[in-house]
Formats: sequence, C-alpha cells, structure tokens
Amino acid sequence: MSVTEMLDIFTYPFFQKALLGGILIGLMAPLIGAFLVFRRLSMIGDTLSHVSIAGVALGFLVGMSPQSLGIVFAVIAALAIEKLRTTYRAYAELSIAILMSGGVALASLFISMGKGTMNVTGYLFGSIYTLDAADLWIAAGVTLAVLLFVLVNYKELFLITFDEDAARVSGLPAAAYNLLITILTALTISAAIKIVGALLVSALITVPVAASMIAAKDFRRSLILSVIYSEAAVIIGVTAAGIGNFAPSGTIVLLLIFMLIATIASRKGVKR
Amino acid sequence: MSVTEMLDIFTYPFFQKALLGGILIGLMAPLIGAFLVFRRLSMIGDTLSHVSIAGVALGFLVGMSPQSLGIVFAVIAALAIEKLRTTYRAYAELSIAILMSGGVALASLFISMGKGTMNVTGYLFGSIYTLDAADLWIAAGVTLAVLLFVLVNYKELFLITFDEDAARVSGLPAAAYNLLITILTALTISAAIKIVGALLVSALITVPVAASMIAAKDFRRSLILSVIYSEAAVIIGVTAAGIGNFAPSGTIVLLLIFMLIATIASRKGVKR
Amino acid sequence: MQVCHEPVIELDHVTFAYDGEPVLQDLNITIQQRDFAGLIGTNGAGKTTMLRLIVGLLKPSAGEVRLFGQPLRSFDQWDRIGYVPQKHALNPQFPASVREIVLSGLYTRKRWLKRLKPDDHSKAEEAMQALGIEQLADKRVGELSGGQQQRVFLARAIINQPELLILDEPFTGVDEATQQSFFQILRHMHQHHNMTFLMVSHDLQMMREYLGDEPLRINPRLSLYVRHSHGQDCRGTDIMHSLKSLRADREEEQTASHERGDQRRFHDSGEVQAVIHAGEGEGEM
Amino acid sequence: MQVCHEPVIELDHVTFAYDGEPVLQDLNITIQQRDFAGLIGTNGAGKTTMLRLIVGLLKPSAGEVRLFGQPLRSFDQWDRIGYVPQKHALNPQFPASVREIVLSGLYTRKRWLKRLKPDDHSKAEEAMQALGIEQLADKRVGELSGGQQQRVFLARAIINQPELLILDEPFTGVDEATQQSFFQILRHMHQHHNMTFLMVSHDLQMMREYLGDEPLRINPRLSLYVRHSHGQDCRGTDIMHSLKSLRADREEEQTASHERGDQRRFHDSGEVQAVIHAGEGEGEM
Amino acid sequence: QSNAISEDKINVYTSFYPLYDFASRIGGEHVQVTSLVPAGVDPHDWSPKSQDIIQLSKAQLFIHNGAGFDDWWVEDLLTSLGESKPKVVTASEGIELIPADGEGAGHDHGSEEDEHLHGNELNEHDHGDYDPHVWLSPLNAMRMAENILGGLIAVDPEHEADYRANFEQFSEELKALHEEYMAVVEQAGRLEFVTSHQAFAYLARDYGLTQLSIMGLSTEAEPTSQDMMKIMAFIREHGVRYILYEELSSPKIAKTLAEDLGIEMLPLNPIEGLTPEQEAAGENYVSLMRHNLRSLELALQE
Ligand SMILES: Nc1ncnc2c1ncn2[C@@H]1O[C@H](COP(=O)(O)OP(=O)(O)OP(=O)(O)O)[C@@H](O)[C@H]1O
Ligand SMILES: Nc1ncnc2c1ncn2[C@@H]1O[C@H](COP(=O)(O)OP(=O)(O)OP(=O)(O)O)[C@@H](O)[C@H]1O
Ligand SMILES: [Mg+2]
Ligand SMILES: [Mg+2]
Ligand SMILES: [Zn+2]
Repeated sequence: MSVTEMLDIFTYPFFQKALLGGILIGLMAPLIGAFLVFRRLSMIGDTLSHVSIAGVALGFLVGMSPQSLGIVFAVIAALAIEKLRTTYRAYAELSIAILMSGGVALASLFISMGKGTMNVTGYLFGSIYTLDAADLWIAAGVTLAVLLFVLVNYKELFLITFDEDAARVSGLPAAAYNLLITILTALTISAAIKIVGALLVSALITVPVAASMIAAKDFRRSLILSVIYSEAAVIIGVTAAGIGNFAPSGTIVLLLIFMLIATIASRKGVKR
Repeated sequence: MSVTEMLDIFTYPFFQKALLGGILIGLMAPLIGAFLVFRRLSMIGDTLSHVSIAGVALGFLVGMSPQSLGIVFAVIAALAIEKLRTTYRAYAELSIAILMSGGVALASLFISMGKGTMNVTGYLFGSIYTLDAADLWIAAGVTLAVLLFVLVNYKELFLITFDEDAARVSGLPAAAYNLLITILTALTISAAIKIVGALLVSALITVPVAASMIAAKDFRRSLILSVIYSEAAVIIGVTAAGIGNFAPSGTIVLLLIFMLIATIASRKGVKR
Repeated sequence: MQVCHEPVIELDHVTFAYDGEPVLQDLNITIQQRDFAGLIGTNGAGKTTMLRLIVGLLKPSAGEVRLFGQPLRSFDQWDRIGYVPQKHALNPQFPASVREIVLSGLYTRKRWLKRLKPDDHSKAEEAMQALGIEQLADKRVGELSGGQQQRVFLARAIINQPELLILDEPFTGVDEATQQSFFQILRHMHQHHNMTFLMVSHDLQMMREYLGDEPLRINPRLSLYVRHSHGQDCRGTDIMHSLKSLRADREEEQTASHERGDQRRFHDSGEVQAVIHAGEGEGEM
Repeated sequence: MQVCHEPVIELDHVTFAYDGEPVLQDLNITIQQRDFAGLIGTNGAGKTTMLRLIVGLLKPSAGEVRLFGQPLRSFDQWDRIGYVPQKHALNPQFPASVREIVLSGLYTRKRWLKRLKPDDHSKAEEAMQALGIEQLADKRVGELSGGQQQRVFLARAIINQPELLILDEPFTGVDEATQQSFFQILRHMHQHHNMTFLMVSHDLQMMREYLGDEPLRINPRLSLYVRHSHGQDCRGTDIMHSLKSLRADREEEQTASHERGDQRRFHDSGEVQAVIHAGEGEGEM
Repeated sequence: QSNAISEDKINVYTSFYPLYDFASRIGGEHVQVTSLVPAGVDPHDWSPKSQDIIQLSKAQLFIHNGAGFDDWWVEDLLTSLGESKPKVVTASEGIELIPADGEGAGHDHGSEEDEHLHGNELNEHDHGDYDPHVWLSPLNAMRMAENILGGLIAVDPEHEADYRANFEQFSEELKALHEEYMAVVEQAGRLEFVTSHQAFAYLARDYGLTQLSIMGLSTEAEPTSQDMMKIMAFIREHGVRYILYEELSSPKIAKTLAEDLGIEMLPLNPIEGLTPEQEAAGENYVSLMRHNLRSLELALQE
C-alpha cells in the first residue's frame, strides 16, 4: 500500500467523523473518569450499559421509547449506585457489582417476558465508524458539558473525591454535588455509549486514568496526562485501524492498554 | 393452579437437576466470593466471562477448541488481575476494570477478524434449566474443591484477605497463596459460568457477601450467613421461577437483591 | 458579656448512639471565644464522636449543636472552622501532591468556583514551612511517611487561619521537635490572634502544662481542660509571622536557658471559661 | 559469647531506596537477645522503612538482613516474631471481630492448616485482658475507636509471645493509662522472659526513662536507645501472668506512694549491648 | 401463540418465527404450534422457563433451524429433557450450506473434538462454519417445509393426507413467490445489491445475484475501515443508489453510508420474527418476503 493510498482514508467522511467523534469522547471520558475511578466506580461504564439493556427491554415490553427508558434506567442505576456507595463506603466498588447483577437480572426477566421483536443490544451499542451529524453534535455537547463542569468545579471535585469528610466540613453541599456528579455521569456515559459503543467509553473512562495515576505525582497533572493518553490512543488508534483494517474500538483500547503497561514497566512500580 | 399442580414441577428431572445444581453453585459461589469481594475483586465474574469470549473467538479464528481457549484466557486474565492488583494495591478494583476493557477489546478484534458467524457467546453461557448429568458432576466437583479449599485453608485465607502484610510476616507464602486463589477462582468461576450462566455466578459471588457483611460482626458468621442467603435465594428462586414460570436466574438474582435491600433497611446502616 | 466571651461551640443536651449503643448522653458544653480546650478521655470514651458531632459529620440523636451561636442545621460559615480528623481517608495511591492538599484547606464555601490567587500559593508555602514540609511540596502524599502525612494535614488545617480549630489527636506520628514547634504556633495563635481551639490528645503532660491541672469532668470518662487567653492581639495575620515570632521566641530561649522541659511552662493567668452542665436536665436552650 | 548475646536482628551494609530516592544507606546494626531497642528519629528518617526491611516486607537494594542469624531469604521461623506496623490495612467494613483478629496472631507458619485449640482461645482472652479490650471481643473491629483498634493490634502481637517483638509507634492513639500498663507488660516480658524488642516511638520521655539517655547514632537522623536485661527468668509463660505481676506491682505502688510520674522510673543496671557500625565500610559479614 | 399443551392436537415447538409459520401452515388444524424464543430476542439473552421445558417434554415435535443458528442452545435444552424428548426436525437438513466466510475457503476443523453433539442433525461441523440464514430464499423455504412435513407425518401418520394437502398449498405459494423473484431478477438492471449485514447469501445464490455486505454474519463485530471503504468504492463504481438494511440490528451502518454517499436506504427484513405491528397486520413469511422483494426490485434497478 502506498502512502497516498494509506492517507486516502482521511478523505472518507465516515473516517473524518470517527476521528472527530473519537477526539471529543477521548477528551470527555478521562475527565469524568478520574472522578469515577478515584471513587472506586471504575466499572460504572460497563454497569450502566448493562442496566440500560433492562430499560430498553422494558421499553419494548410496555411499548414506550426503548432508548429513553434505557437512559432513565441508567440514571436510576446511577442514583442507586450513589446510595449504595454510602452504605458500602469502604467497599464502594460493591455498589457497582450489585447494580450490575440487578440490571442484568431485570433485563433477563423483561426479555423473557417479551413477545415482540426486541433487538435489545442494537439499541445500545454504537460504533465509532457509524457516527452521523447528530451524533457528533451530541458528542460535542456532552464533551462541552463535562469540560465546563470539571473546569468550573475543579476545586470542589478534587476535594470531594480526595476526602469527602473534609469537603463536608468545609461547607460543600456534598450530597447535592454527589447527585450532580451521578446524574451527569449517567447521562454523559449513556449518551457516549450510544454514540461510540460501550467498549470504547468504558475503556476511555478507566485506562487513561489508571496510567496517569502511575505517572503523575499530583492531581492536576494526572488529569491532564490522562487526557493526553486518551487522545493519543484515539488518534493513533483510529488512524491505525483505518489504515490497517482493524476493529477501531478494539485497536484504540488495546493501544491504551499497551500504553498502560509501558507506563507501569517504565516506572517499575514501588517495591512493596 | 392447585397445590398439586404446583408441586408437580418437582417431579421433572430438569427441575430437580436445576435445584441440585443451584444448591451446589449456591454453596460454592459465596464461599469463594467472600475472598474476592474483600479483595475488591467483586466484579471478577463479569470480567472473566467477558475475557473468555476473547478466548472463544480466538478458538474459532485459529481452529482450536473454543471452550478450552476460553478457559485458558480466563486463567491468564486472572493472573493478570493478580499482577495488576499488586500494582494498584490501593485501587484493586482497577485491575478488574482494565482486564474487562482488554478482554472485550481483544474479543472485538478477533470477532472482526473472523469471517464466520462465531456464535461466541453460546459457548459460554449456560442456563440453570439445561443441566445434564455431566454438568452436575462438574458442579459437584467444583463445589467440593472450593469447600475443601476454604475449610482447610480458612485461617490462612482469613489472614491474607484481612491483612496481606501480616500474613507475609507470619510466614505465609503469600505469593503462592495468591496464585492458588487466583487460579482456583478462574477455574471454578469459568466452570460455573458454563453450567449455570454468567448472571447467576456473578451475582452469587457478590450479593450474598454484600448482604452478610452488613448483618454479621465477625468473619466466620459472615461467611456462614452468606451461604445461607445464597441457598435461600437459590431454593426459593428456583422453586418460584418453576411454579410461576419466570426466568430462573433473573428470579434468583432479584430475590438476592431484595434480601440485600431488606438487610440494609433492617440495619438502617450506621449514620455517617 | 465581654466581646471575647461569645460562645463558639455549644452542645445543648446532645445525645448520640451508634446503632443503638449510646456513646454520649445529654451533653451540655460551651466553649467560648479564645478558649483553648483540651479534651481528654480513655479510648472509646467518645472524643472523636463528639468532634464529629460538632463539625456536623454525625447528627445527634437528641439535642442541638451550635457553632458561633448558630444551630448546625443552618450554619454556613464553614470557612471559620478548621478540622483535623483522627484518621484520614487518604488512599496511598491517590495522585495528590502535598501542595495540592495543603491548598485544599482554602477551598471553603466562600471560595467555591473562585480561582486560586498567587496570594493563596504563598499562604500554602507558609503553612508548609510552619510544619517543615516545604521540601516535600511536590511529592505525592501517599509516598510520605506517617508523620509527614500528618504534618500535611496539620498544614492544611492552619492555612486558612480559621477562628475555630478542632484537632483530633493532631500529633499522631509527628516527631517530638515538630510537635513542640507546632504546639508553640498554636499557643501563639491562641494568645495573640482571636482563635479558639478544641483539641483531643492523650499527651496529658503537654495538655496539663499549657492548660493547667483542673479539668472539668464532662462525664466519668471525659474531661475538658480549658485555658482562656486575654493576650494582646498582634497585627500580623500570616502564618509566617507566627512562625517568625516562634523562631524569635526559640532563639531567646536558647540563649536564655538550656534546661529541658522549661520551654513548655507558659501558664498565664487564663481563667477557665467553659461552662459545662453535664447530666443536668435543663440549661439555656 | 554468652548464651543471651546471640544476635537477633542484624542489618549488614543495608541500603534502601524508594524509586531511586535513597532512604537508608549502608546500615550496620546488630540487636542481640534480650535487648530492648528504641528507635528514634525525625519524621521521614526511615524508621518504618527499616522495620519493614527487617520483617521482609521490603527488600534491601544492597546488603543483607539476618534474623536469629539466618538470612531473610531463607528465614522461616516467623512464629518467633511479632510485628505491629505503623498503619493497619484495616478496612472499616471488613467483618472481623476483635477476637478473630487477636486470634490471627496465632496463625503462624507452624500452625498452618491446624485447627485452633481451646488453649488458643484462652490465650486470646488473656491478650485481650492485657489490653483491656476483653469487653469488646465480639465487636466488629471497624466499629471501634482509633485507640481501641490499636489495642487490638497490640493484643494480636503479644498473643503468640514471640521472642522478638517489633513495634512501630505502638502507642498511637492509645490512652495514657493503657500506654502505661502495656509498657509495663513489655518491661516485665523484657526483664523476666527471654524476649527482645525493637520499638519506634516519638515519646522520647518514655523511651529515655526505660532505656537511658545514651543513644547510639545510626545516622544523623536516626538513633537507637538500647537496654539489655539480665533479669531472672520467671516460670510463668502466659500473658495473664505478666498482667498479674503487673497488677501486683501496681497495687504495691498504689499503697506505697501516690506521687505521679514515679511509677515510670524502673531503671536497672542494664548495659547497652547493641553493636552499631553505622557508615563503616566493613564489619563482620 | 398459546402456551398450553393441547391434548387433542399434535404439539409442535419451533425455535423461531419462520419455522412457526411453516409448521402452522402445514400442520393446519391438527397441530398446536408454539415458538420458543420470542421473536427477535437474541437467543443469547434468552433462557428457557420451566413451562417451556415441561411443555417441550410433552410435545410431539420440535423443529429448529440448524446450520449454526440455534444448535448450541437446542442441544443443551434437549439434553436437559432427559428421556421424554419430542421428535426433532432440523429444518435446514438437506440444504447445501454456504460456508460462512464469503470467499468459500472453509477452515479445517477436522481434528477438533466435536463436543457439541448434533445427534441426529445434519452437519458434522462445528457451528459457525456456515451461513445460517437459510430461510431467506424461497427455494430453501420449500426444502424446509418438506422437512417439516416429514416430521409431522412421522409423529402423526394418521393425518398424512391433510399434511400433504396443506404442504401442497403452501408449496404453491412459495413457488409463486419464487416466480416473482425470478421475474424481478430477469428485469433487473444490475445483479448486485448492497446490504448492511450479510444475511442474504442464499437468496443471492439461488437467483444469481451478488450480495455485497458491509459486515459479515456476526452482529457482534465492529466494521473495519476496509469494510467501509470497499463497499463505498463498489457503490461509487457501480452507481448503486440504494442500500438495503436490517431495521433492527444495524441501521446505523447503513445510515452512515447513505449519508456519506448520498444514496437511499431500503429495508430488507431477515425475518427472524414479527413485531407486534406486523403480527397485527397479519403479516407472515410469504408477505414479508414480498416486502423484501419490493426493496430488492428498487435496489436492482439500473
Ligand atoms: N511508598 C513510598 N514511596 C516513596 N517514598 C516513600 C515511601 N514510603 C516512604 N517514603 C519516603 O521514605 C522516607 C522514610 O519513610 P519512613 O516511613 O521510613 O519514615 P519514618 O522514619 O517511619 O517516619 P515517621 O516518623 O513519619 O513514621 C520518607 O522520606 C518518605 O517520604
Ligand atoms: N462506626 C461506629 N460504629 C459503632 N460504634 C462505634 C463506631 N465508631 C465508634 N464507635 C464506638 O463508640 C465509642 C466512642 O468512639 P470514639 O471514636 O468517639 O472514641 P474516642 O474517645 O475518640 O477514642 P480514641 O481515644 O480511641 O480515639 C467507642 O466505644 C466505639 O467502640
Ligand atoms: Mg478518637
Ligand atoms: Mg514511620
Ligand atoms: Zn501574632
């Protein structure tokens, strides 16, 4: 394949949209991801996507808009996670695991009750190559919302993530903030999943943050670094997948994991 | 429906097998689950099942036995989780999230490389109503293995779970133990998933332990209580699903979650 | 009532139980402006519980807590308060530098959504100097030793120079020299700046030396040592200034005397102002 | 060489660095049987690091650690050692009762796979009594106060009556009375049972009172106070016995004198036996 | 789709919709047909309920597709029934299957242990090797109907005549459908059609058409850039004006292409089930295949 042929891919609109969409989600995901990972909610992407399936199935069952019910379920699940997170404050990740089980169980129940045609998963999972203009606008909106939220509330988010008690004692309305974070998380993640797929969103939330927390000593730098990791993986990954004909999401995620392993190896880790 | 008609279900071999299989897995899952949950690996069931898909897909791709490759991948993933768990010792659940992303990414890559239909998930997910004699023997074997392992190593497992440093200083070969736990976990979980399905196994690993840790003050009692929760949910759930014609796994899991919520509500939780 | 005698902390018939297990019962305590109150008690007596009730992290099952005269429910001047808990929720792998954590002491209600100013950074520098951790500023907190971490949290508590400082065993793991110098800073703040202190400690000796030997029994397991200050306020408002005056003091001392233990005895004619009506059924609501 | 002068802990040219940052350099320390060694140093001096090197939780980047004469690599008599770390990995929601945790002090190498005997349970009872936590036996550890938790870990460390007890700031958060009585148990164990101690503390006074005033400088930031005991061994082997003898002592004291501070001064003619070759390039390998 | 076992009828269970339709037509009044997996539900998301199993064990006949479509769970389900198994008909039996990789080069799975017994079923091969969408060609449908007829006669020889009569009638309809397809193809301006998923290979083979799909058979796979670019190049080169898409599983891929290339989308139904609306409108396999033909007719215009 000649270089021109290789660069040819950049002239395709679907590819341009994939790149643009990827860059947007690649900015937003680690930004919100940091505040999820450090609350031990790193699996929230996977969980919300599974819970949404229950909503979609119920939508089919009762004849309501599957997609809206999917988002409603994601928001309810996020609220339940937040509630359980305080019950299991020292094992916050349990809240995710419980919701995961509950969501899949509900989905299986609704699906088994359903009579009609429900291509449940089809309603949920996007692919980065199938973005349309509306998707791009949504991606841009979600990214802008997250970016603004994090920039404006950076200090508050840092404090509530690092030390929730201290945040309360310094007067932060912690419950309200948690609610806000929760709902924003549910909305942005479920929108992003619909656009570029659960795999990519879950990975972009978690892996860049996991890599950056090894490499950076302070929070601000770790946040910036996670965005750099994420964008590098998206841009290189989309391009490589485009030229080399691999599955784009899979390529991006494996690239991220490769970057993570390289980071861990280069730091050698602290001996225990 | 008369009572006789209702009890009629107990005469069906498939139902008897479901009950027996459920009771076996219901014993084994929380026993191993406790040591997973308190290591923050509560999502390991979901993750291993997703990683196995990558193995199955690779099996199809290169023409090896998909099922064995699935198990091999589960074991490799468990080892990687154990490795990452020490890197992220204070955020152990991140190791699960990373492997989840990596597993799904690999699976997506293999699937997109293959041309066939790759009925990938079919290789993994069982249903509690479709057990055959071989499945029951495997379930019995897995349960016996876990039961023996936990009974014989109870003290060691308690110490290594509660305080890994203390375990090392009291001479426990912690690395070897962790390896053993890891491999046993991968094997039993992937066997159990194949038999009764990922939903049920993941839930039985996590939810009974989550409920019992709220109710019990000490570890021994919490372990016993988690088995009681689990068996109660299995027996009541399988029976209710059999009589009421619901999806059995979904019913059991929702029952478990109901029991969890009841436990939390009755304890009211400690005010923060 | 004198201007400096306004109540800062009031516990009004406060009762608290964990899961039905009573810990504190019908507590009536008033700590006034410019009190330095030392709370002493056996393990499990309820000191931490009381402090968490005061800062609102726990809700009393009966009674009311008031801060600066305002019931906790409606209290919102959290920037007037500093609190160092007994245990930190610090995850050793959380990527936060010492500087970031010390600065976070400034993130109080009034400053929500506002950016940090250069002034704030110099405050952080001073607070870190006061605790001798300025060299560690860019290190990750999780990589510090136990005592170094505690110093970080102490620096965070004083960066804002709050009017009320609540300290739960603040010297845990802190080395002798730093304990001394930090306690001297606290004493200077108490004597010359309009600050009130509530401190839990098991170091009876240190407490007695500054607070006197006549504790007020709150209940059989808890007692409160209180010293009130009428010292002249000085103009300096920065921590650096406390530190400098401390250093001056020290040099003076060093030239003046070499006897160990002496530098601790700073009793002045502080009168005990805490009003305690433990166990009484009534009292001013 | 006398029977009691066998080396228990040997650091032989030990060097350690975290991530390339050197903390301990070319350390040579020998602690012998029946030494009571107090390690003192500023925050971040490397005390905890040194203790973790000794118990094998960290590996030296150069040099060798030997326990009871055996290199750590091949050492396997872990039941002879007790260790209380500075910080516990205790998750407050982990469902473990005080009794379970104290008992876990018996889960040493020799007892792997063996069941607990009734005898073990009475040992746990004694250890809990020694720390005054017998009433808390069935409570969940996460629901205890900070000081109560520390007492649980102290009880765990002594239940096995190890020959070498390594304590990293063991009195953190423990109230004055318990500190006193626990330290007396330690002293009794040191004087009358064949036990060796290595203890980190910032309580200079307590250390000096028992260990004397002549520390050995390990490096500019670390010093070791050592007292050797030649006391008569007594026959009792249970912790209860230490406790009883302690109580007898106490009663005696109480009837004999009421002066505060007196009960601390138990100096006997212990000679310092620790051999330290800090910084030297050679030494016996 | 009543769930109750009927005492005076032949109880037939099918795995999914087209088989249900075929069996109802051929069985007529003598049979009570039930479809196990609700229409359109991904079999992976489905697990049997107790009544499904009880009634299946009381049924006389069970018809499934085979060809890798449903074998994996059918096998588990049947073993769980123990002794009381109904007669099993694999509807795709006898149809020449198309290897799953479009190029036709099959993998060598000869050495692989065949853990997934197929019992009385057709192929020795592991599932996943063949395109399972056999029912989407009227000619195959005829063959499947024949297999179903055989099964019905075997379990209920008494009504053989009625079954044969019903089959003849249904067969006529299928023949008519076949004729219509032939007619459309004869008048077609082009012989290539573009689909989102590769579900219509049998149709293409039987009518001499060429199916171009963006993605392979698996709905789980992500499209790759070459998948997209190849199809785009083809569409441009041949001036294709329509892209055929499956409404439920992959509208977005088709939508992306349609948007990028400015062409139109037409639905092509893989008929794995009926939506409630379709059911209410009285649609069935034949009528849905006619709808497909409408789309195909447009797509095959010059
Ligand atoms: N995990 C770690 N990673 C990097 N550096 C570390 C780590 N732990 C400790 N250090 C550094 O090593 C040095 C020694 O730490 P150590 O915990 O041994 O001190 P210490 O003498 O026990 O202090 P303290 O009295 O505060 O407990 C300190 O400067 C600290 O910053
Ligand atoms: N989360 C909790 N759940 C149940 N009981 C608790 C909890 N926290 C503390 N307690 C109990 O409440 C009592 C008071 O605890 P608190 O922490 O206030 O004691 P403290 O005076 O601060 O002790 P210390 O000197 O050890 O810090 C103790 O008996 C303790 O066991
Ligand atoms: Mg306390
Ligand atoms: Mg230390
Ligand atoms: Zn001043």
